[in-house]
Amino acid sequence: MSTRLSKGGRLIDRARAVDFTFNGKRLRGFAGDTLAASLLANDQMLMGRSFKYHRARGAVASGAEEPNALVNLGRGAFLEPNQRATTTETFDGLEAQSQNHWPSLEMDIGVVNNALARFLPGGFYYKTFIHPRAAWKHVFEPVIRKAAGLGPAPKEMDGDRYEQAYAFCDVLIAGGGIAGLQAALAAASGGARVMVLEQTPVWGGRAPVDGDVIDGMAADLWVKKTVQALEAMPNVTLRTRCMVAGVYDHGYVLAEDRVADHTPGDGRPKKRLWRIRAGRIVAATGALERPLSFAGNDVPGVMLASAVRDYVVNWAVSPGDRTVVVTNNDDAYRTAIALKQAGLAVPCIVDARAVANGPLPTQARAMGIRVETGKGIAKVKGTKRVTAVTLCMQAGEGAALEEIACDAVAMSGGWSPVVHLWSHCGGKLTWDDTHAMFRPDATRPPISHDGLAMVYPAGAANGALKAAQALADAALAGAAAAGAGPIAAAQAEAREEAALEPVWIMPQGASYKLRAKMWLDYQNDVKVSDVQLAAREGYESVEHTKRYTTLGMATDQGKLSNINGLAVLAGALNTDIPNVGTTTFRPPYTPVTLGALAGEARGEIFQPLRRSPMHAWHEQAKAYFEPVGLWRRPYCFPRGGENHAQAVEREILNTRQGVGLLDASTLGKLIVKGPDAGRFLDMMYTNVMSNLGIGKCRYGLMCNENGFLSDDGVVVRLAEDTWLCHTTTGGADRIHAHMEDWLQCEWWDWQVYVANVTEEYAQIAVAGPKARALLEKLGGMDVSADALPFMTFADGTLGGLPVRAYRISFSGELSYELAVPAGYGQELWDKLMAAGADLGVMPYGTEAMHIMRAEKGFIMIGDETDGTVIPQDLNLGWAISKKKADYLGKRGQERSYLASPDRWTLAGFETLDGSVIPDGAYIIAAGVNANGQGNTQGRVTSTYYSPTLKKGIAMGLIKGGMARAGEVVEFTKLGGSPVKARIVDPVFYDKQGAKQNG
Amino acid sequence: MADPVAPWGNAQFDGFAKVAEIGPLGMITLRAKRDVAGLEQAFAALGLTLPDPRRIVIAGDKAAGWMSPDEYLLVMPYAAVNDALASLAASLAGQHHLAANVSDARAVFRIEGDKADQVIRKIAPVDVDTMAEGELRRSRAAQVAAAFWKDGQGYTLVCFRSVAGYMMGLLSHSAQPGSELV
Amino acid sequence: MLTLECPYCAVMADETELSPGYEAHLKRYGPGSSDEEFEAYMFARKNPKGVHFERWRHAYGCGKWFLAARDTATLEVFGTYTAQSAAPPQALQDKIKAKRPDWKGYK
Amino acid sequence: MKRYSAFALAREALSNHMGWERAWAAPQPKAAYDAIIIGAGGHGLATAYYLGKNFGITNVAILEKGWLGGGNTGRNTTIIRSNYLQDSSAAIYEKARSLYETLSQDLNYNAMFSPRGVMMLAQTHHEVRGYQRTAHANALQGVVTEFISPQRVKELCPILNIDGPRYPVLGALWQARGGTGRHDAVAWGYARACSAMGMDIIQNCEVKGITSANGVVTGVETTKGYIGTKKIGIVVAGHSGQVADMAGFRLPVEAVALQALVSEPIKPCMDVVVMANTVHGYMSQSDKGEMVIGGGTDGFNNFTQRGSFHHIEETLRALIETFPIISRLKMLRQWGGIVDMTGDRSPIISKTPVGNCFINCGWGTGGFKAIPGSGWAMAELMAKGEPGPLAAEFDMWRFKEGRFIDESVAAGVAH
Repeated sequence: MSTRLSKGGRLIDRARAVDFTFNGKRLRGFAGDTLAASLLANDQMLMGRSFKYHRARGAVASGAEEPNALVNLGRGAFLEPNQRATTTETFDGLEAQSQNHWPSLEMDIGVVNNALARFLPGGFYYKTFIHPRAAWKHVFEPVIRKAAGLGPAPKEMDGDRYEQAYAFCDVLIAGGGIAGLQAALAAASGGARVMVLEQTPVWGGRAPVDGDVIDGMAADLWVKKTVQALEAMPNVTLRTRCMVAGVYDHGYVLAEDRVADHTPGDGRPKKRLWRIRAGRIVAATGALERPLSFAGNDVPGVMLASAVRDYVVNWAVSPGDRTVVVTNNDDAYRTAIALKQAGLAVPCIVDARAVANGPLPTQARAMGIRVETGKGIAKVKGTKRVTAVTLCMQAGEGAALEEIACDAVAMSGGWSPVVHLWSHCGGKLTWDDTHAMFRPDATRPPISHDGLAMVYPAGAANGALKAAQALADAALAGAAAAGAGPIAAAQAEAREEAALEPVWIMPQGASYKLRAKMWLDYQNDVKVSDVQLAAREGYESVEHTKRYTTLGMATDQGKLSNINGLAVLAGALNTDIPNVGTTTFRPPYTPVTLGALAGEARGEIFQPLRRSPMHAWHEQAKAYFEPVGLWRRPYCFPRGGENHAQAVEREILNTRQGVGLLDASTLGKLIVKGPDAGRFLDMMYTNVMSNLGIGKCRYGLMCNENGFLSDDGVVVRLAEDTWLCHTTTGGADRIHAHMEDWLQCEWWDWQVYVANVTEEYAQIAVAGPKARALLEKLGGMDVSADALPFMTFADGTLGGLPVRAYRISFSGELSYELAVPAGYGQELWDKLMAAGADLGVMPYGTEAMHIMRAEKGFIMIGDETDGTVIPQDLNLGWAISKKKADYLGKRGQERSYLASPDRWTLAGFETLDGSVIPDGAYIIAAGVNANGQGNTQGRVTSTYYSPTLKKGIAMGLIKGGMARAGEVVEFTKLGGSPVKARIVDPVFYDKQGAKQNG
Repeated sequence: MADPVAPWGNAQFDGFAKVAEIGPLGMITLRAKRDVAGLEQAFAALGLTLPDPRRIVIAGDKAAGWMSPDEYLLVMPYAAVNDALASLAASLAGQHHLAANVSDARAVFRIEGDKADQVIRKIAPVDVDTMAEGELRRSRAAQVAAAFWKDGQGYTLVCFRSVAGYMMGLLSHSAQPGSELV
Repeated sequence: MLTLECPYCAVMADETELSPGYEAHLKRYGPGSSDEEFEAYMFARKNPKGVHFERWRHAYGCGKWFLAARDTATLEVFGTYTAQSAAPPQALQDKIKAKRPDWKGYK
Repeated sequence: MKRYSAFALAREALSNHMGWERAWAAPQPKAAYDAIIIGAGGHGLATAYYLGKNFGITNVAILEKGWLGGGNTGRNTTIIRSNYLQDSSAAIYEKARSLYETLSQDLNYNAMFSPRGVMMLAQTHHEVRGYQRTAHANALQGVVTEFISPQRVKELCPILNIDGPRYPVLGALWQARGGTGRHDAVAWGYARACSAMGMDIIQNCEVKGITSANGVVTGVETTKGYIGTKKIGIVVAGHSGQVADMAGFRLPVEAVALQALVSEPIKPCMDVVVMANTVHGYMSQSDKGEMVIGGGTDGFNNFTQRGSFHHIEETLRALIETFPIISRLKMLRQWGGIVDMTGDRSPIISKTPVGNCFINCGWGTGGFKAIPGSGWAMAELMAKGEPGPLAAEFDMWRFKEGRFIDESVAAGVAH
């Protein structure tokens, strides 16, 4: 059984017990535990089920590389699936549930897949479920989906909050082991700004567990002193629980800070995403131990040798009473020695190498541990827990020599540097034959914006696996990254270790039956036999093998399986490992919470909500809003029990018969000034603006260089050298940028300045036959037809407020648009509402505005235009200067397709029965095209029920346009027969313009 | 005529830093090239000094900030703007320039306290540690444009009026007690 | 996540403070040009896998457009200069030529 | 070619799966072919397949710089739909979608086409009108779509937050027979079928030059030597400009990075594909249980297959707002692909200024869903030397004429 030892545990505080539950069972651990340590201390070896075969699984590792021990944490708004028990800190009240099983962890029906495993080799689903056709979607896929998927989906909105922060440094050091700390000392010595991030809660990495001695002291002590020294340096920042997730171009580093992951409910953000711009990055990310591939290497109780050592030394947890160690290197002997020193039984060390007589094996033998060389494990016995192993000759085919009873197996296949951060931006790797590992190729680093190396690997991450070399390597890397002079590295006592011997399959000549039980990717259930099958079938590229078998695609992203899988593939292809290459390392290093990536942007601050100066009033008036870009504009102001359509109808009738107010503040307002401003505007607009009289207004059209209509609005001449250009709501920033683009990049010798004053003014349209009466009630300036005729403006005061009044109309009514400094917008609105009470003034929204302009035949950017329409299509030729040699879009409009007489052009439409043409309807033409699609000859662009005219009205584009006036055409109707409509003049209301001009 | 309304009602939030909407302040955007004749005198006439690139020069209740090679931000009491515009027009008469009142187009916030910098660090991709004395930085505050500078025990931040509510929410979230950057 | 130095305000600007503008040094063809010239101006792009001259705007900063020489395969930035430049500065061209001997020039 | 089936699987299981053949051969190039396809991605392989199947042209080599299916075919979000607005787009995407319906049977390889339904959310009134327009167009085009209510949206996708508050769902364009497929399997299935027809798929063979005589192609220089050919099809998304340059012409194309990510797998919670264009994000759940999430494109030329991270953040903000339950899931992996963007964001399937040299490129962010239709149309173009109706509008000269195929159709926001 696994249990808590009575002594030891460098990371736990035995004085602080923590209570938690696992599958509802109340258990107790200690502060400093990981959840995996706590579970093992409670003899809970079984922690989960595998993805495909639902095999029983326990923790195989002790850190971020863990593929098996995934649990659901918390519940409700705090449920978090797929949490690694090996990196979850145990806290009081923690609730964990195992996952991917039904009905229970101990008794999982899904395990039937395991019995059928021989029928379900890698990629089996590509070869079957092909017939009958409908069965994939309706039968097979649902079954597969249900069986897959690990943890359950949360059902509630996240109860935690997140945030992000930026940081800058000269050198970012990823990893707080001895290499990272040494590199930090070196980098910081010259004054560089250094940031050191460690993913676990503790500094020091593996060295303290391995019993290294540095500068004459125990590694623990050296780490403590070094951290203190770094903390004392003002140019160094240290963070634990902060995982460097990814390295991006130009030194951008993403790190996930688990601020309150282990202290839920304390009011702090659960996580903080650091967005760091680092000059250089030191990847001191250590190395990961590789499993060995022997039959049954996934049975709960089989663990990495280093993990066994961690559990014993760090948390005083014994994974088993009797642990067999199996290895191809000397390092694993440390585990045997640690177990023995903890008073536990090690029946045998099984060493695949022919000879093992370095200092560590010698020490192990001296402690009385039996060492079997040249041997391997043929098979692990047990299903939910190891019960025994059978030994065999490593060079043989797996014939059992002996069975050894045990309840744990500690395995070591050697170590692989963690090269992820080196590789994220394209750093290349080289194969190190001596240690059988890929390590960074210093000659081909990822580069930064300046073309120089961006990442410096250090220590074990650079292949310097032993403490002495790691420290020396890290001191160099840290100094180089900072561009600082060298410092003396700390000295670690070197202990000789013999070379490892690569062992990719145990035993070497294992039968198919054994190979089909050797797990490479634990979570995804990929076995040696699957990779070999892929190779036989021609999936020879490592990417093909990965994708075909799903090797390395689980939540650990192949941290344990990559190299072993590559080696098996190389073997199957009869080539060398470096020829096979590796798959691409992609961020993040370990999975990052999506909420942290979204940061603070939730709820109210999900996106900036742009508010007009009268927004609060609209809210109080219970306006129904519609999003327009980042603004929200009142669509209508329902009263009493009105629905939206009724409110819109009332607003229109009231405006047409009395007076209405529209908040038009969102319209863009750009001041264009300078000696060349007129010339510039003549290029920007299709019509001439340079000859506009001071005090006058003119409607203008803007096209992009392709010739398509992109914006429109009223242009006002304020002074000899100054114009004010109104744009659409969406156009304000876009057109401002467009103007700056041309002024800065093409006509930079023209003397023109543009200022965007959109938000300086609140703008209120006062429209309707009683509009003038309303303004006159406010008093101040002369707003009579003579003083302020249509398409002019004047500055003055109204109700004591400074206003600029424009006589322009988008409704077809007598209309004034009043601009007032935004800080007085609400006051003006209030005064208009109060003064207009007896005139029946009402606010109207965007939908009423849309319908009124459609009644009047005014086009709307975004309705009549869609990015493919030119002004000529909209019968706006009158607004296109024929005199001008050039304007933006002129050349584009001369191209054959845009100049074609066959283009669809604007017309009005009225249904024969008065109904409303459906939104989006097309005008049907006879026959079908070469692809069998029904032919069309036009489409509707605006279609409404007109409350003014009491019938459906529409505008649209049709081939032939107004030349076909009077003709009846058919519009599509979804789920119904076509709608017949007559082509008519698009100006449905006040054709002579008597009202707006009055 | 009542006083103008501040975009977000002079809201305040007390977190690990104190956040407050101030103003309205008078603000003028001035577009002019640095070599325009009379520019220094135009500033002087307003009691201001022409700022160096990326700097803001504060003089009592007025300030002048460099916004781009041909743009300055002049800050002053709200009521002083019209006179200042007239003064600029006189000083720069005949010179190519553009001066516009943008007092109502902006929202202004103060972030105060010894941890005020942490609020900035959460929202702007700016290396606060290397900001020079008197530096005005135009950048991004989460999803919107902003300009800010250090002034006494805190920062002054300017953004567009329409996003004042967003900015208040963002600053408050960033200054939440318990979310100090440690 | 690029960083580019704005030549106007000398800020090492984060990519999120910038807006991109694609190929630089295009010659505008207006009325009077041939269809081929206009097409080339609007659409034909060098799109090199290597040294690329491109436009950027310091949109969240000073608002100015500037030009950059950048390697599209390595993302190395050789330099930035103002948009009011008919050609890349000679010093920049020399620097690129030194780093990329096979480079055929900006035209 | 041994056929795949459940029976074959059972039979092979009894012999420890030792009897399976190679899915495709690994030949050395011959001296010459009737046609060479450059690029063994989905589009290139599909072109070769339909050259053989529809036109009996099987003396074909498909040359691949890296590993087959290793470009955008193997790194997209696998969405299949045809609810396009413009006729020519709808025609080719619907052709593709209908071929996907039977692709597994056609290729005898399970490409896992899952017609689970695709919905495009309308979250503004402007979008409502836009999608209604598409629904009308689709009705005439023979593409089965409908505009559905918010209530129906919620029924089809219960984890969707339809109530906003920021962008309440006002409806959706729903294509019930849209869905997803298994991207790798599409490439592998075509490759296996091409190989079975005797075509040579030559991996790790980079084209270094294109030779021609009298303005007509004669062959290609490759890292495996010179190979003669009568016709060339260039189908190399992301590197189209580079290969076109070898042939001596320039394309209206820019290469940018498009990003995607997946979450850790969770139990099934989403049975449809949802695209939310107002907030810019789309998501589906893979058969493995991962939430598959599409991000945006960068705005700068890039050949690194890495995008800029802020796009991922923008996408996730949008999707957490749309699907609040995903906030506590974790991003497992993110990546980028290099896509060709044309001047109108629509593809090019075209003759070129060089004789018997044909190009298929510019699929931008929408290539996977088009693979069978694109291959079908390209094969017709290569076999006949002239485009058929599917490819007719996608010629590379349309930009000169201003004859755009523009699917974005949203110039600006309303007043």
